[in-house]
Amino acid sequence: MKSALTEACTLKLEKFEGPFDLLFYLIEKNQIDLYDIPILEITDQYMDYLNAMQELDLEIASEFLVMAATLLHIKSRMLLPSREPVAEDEVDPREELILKLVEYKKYKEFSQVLREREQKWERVHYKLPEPLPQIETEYELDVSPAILRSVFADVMKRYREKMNDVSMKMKRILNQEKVSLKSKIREILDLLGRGLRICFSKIYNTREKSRLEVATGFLAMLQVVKVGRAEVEQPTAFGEIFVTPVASAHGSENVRFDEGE
Amino acid sequence: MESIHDVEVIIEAVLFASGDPVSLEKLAEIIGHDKKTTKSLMTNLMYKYQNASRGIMIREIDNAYQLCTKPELDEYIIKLGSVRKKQGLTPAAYETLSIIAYNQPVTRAAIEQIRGVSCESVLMKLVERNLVREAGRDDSPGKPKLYETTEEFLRVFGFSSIKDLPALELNEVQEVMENMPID
Amino acid sequence: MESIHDVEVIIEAVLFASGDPVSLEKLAEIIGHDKKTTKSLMTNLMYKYQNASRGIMIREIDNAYQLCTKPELDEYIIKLGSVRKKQGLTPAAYETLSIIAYNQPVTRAAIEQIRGVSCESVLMKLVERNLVREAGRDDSPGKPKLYETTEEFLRVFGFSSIKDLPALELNEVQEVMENMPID
Repeated sequence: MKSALTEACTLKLEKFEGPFDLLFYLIEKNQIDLYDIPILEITDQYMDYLNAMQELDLEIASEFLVMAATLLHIKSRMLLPSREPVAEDEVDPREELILKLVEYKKYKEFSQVLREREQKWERVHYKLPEPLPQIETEYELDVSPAILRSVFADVMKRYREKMNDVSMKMKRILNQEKVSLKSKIREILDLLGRGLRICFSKIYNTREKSRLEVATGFLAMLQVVKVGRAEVEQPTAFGEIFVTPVASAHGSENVRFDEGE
Repeated sequence: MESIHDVEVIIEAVLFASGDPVSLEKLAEIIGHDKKTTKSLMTNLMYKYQNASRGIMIREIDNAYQLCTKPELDEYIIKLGSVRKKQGLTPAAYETLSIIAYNQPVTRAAIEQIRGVSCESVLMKLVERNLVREAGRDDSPGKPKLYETTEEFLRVFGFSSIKDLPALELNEVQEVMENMPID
Repeated sequence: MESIHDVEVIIEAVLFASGDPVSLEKLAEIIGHDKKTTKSLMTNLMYKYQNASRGIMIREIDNAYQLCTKPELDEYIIKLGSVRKKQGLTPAAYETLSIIAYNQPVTRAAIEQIRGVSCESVLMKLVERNLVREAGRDDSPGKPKLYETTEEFLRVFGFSSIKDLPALELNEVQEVMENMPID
């Protein structure tokens, strides 16, 4: 069976986007009120289309078949003679379908809006960007008063601790570094024992040694000269002091010195 | 500080030189005003261009501004001889795009539910054309991908932002319920 | 045929869309006038752009016309290509700045005594960035330079005056007083 409608629309068949699209087409074609679909007619017409598609050997997407089943189901429910008066809360079997169709209709209509807008806006033209100078980076200071404050508090705390530390150290040095005269005499004797001539400023100078150490070294030297283990020579006033060993029968280790404090 | 007049001159020059859209932030920074002032200044300026005897106008796209020619002058610009690429979308693509536009971010399953057909390949084409992009994943089981429209979508269809979409009658469903015939 | 008005609108759109110079011949063809009429029309239009509050102007190059931005707006256009980045201070700079802020005016020696390290280069950078400046010389031997914070320092940190500096806790203040180096 082939209706005129079917034939007229055969060409359009493959263009339907889906079962809703086809249903919509039928609804509009028949000028049907969406909210009161004559389900019998629509179902028949829908089936006609599917038949036509089959005749044309078009592959019918499963979605179309699902819709066909739905339509047939609704149709059968509506054909059932109702024995009792319609209950208030009885749901129209078409309701779910109608809700879906209404939802679909919104987007279908908006599709048309999109198409029109696209047509308008594809007629505007843009301009290529001008060649801009190389990207420059501007730096903006990101600072916080709170950090400034806490950094200052920290640095002062550290400073205080350091100062305490330094004064402690100073005390320790002053108390502990009792440069012993004995150790200095031993140092000088060791050097002299190797038969070396000593430049005083080479071993005790204020750049490398503390003043205390240099002074003690000087005393030690005098002591060594005093006991006759060395001779001192200073060619020029304020000039270099040379200390030369004096050969002795005594072993250096046995020599006793007065240890001045 | 410049007068309003001068600021409009600066904006024209900057938008012209850019060619591409310039963000509201950047414009505000350049003219030395806050974003709110700049925004109202731009709205005013857009109106002025639209209504003046001008061949160009300002478009707002996603909080950025761009100069373009007025659509009605297209016929003259075509005569310049630049080639136009135009590949229309399929009806399925428009439908899918409509659904995404109003429901973004949305899963493919949700789109298919509304359209009643599969739309995997349509979706892929829309992504390819940069009208739609992936937007993370849904929390539902299987963590399906979500889709949303892009800036290119706004540009192609002349919307300044997604908020600009014409309102669909939300009451329609309710209306349907009320209009349901009682047989 | 369009009114002169419309022709000017068309020309603006065409020159804008082209970007490149458009020859007199092409323009004449597009607006449907002869070359002579078009030429005088263009001369008139160039004058109008030059004198109107416009950011762009028309330039004639070898019997062709091109839109471009007015040269005096260059400074704004350059900003298009600039990126603004937030940059913090180094810990050394913060320390030095904080010492100066809370003790100004102060000598470099005093800062170095507190920080325990040399801070010549840090100090130079702070002066360069206009956060700190020289403030005369101290009376102590050698007449060392004194340093203080600048108005830029106030602006950047959001203080209205130096009195605005966040107060230290009382015990901290005491510590500071006790530990200030005496030069």
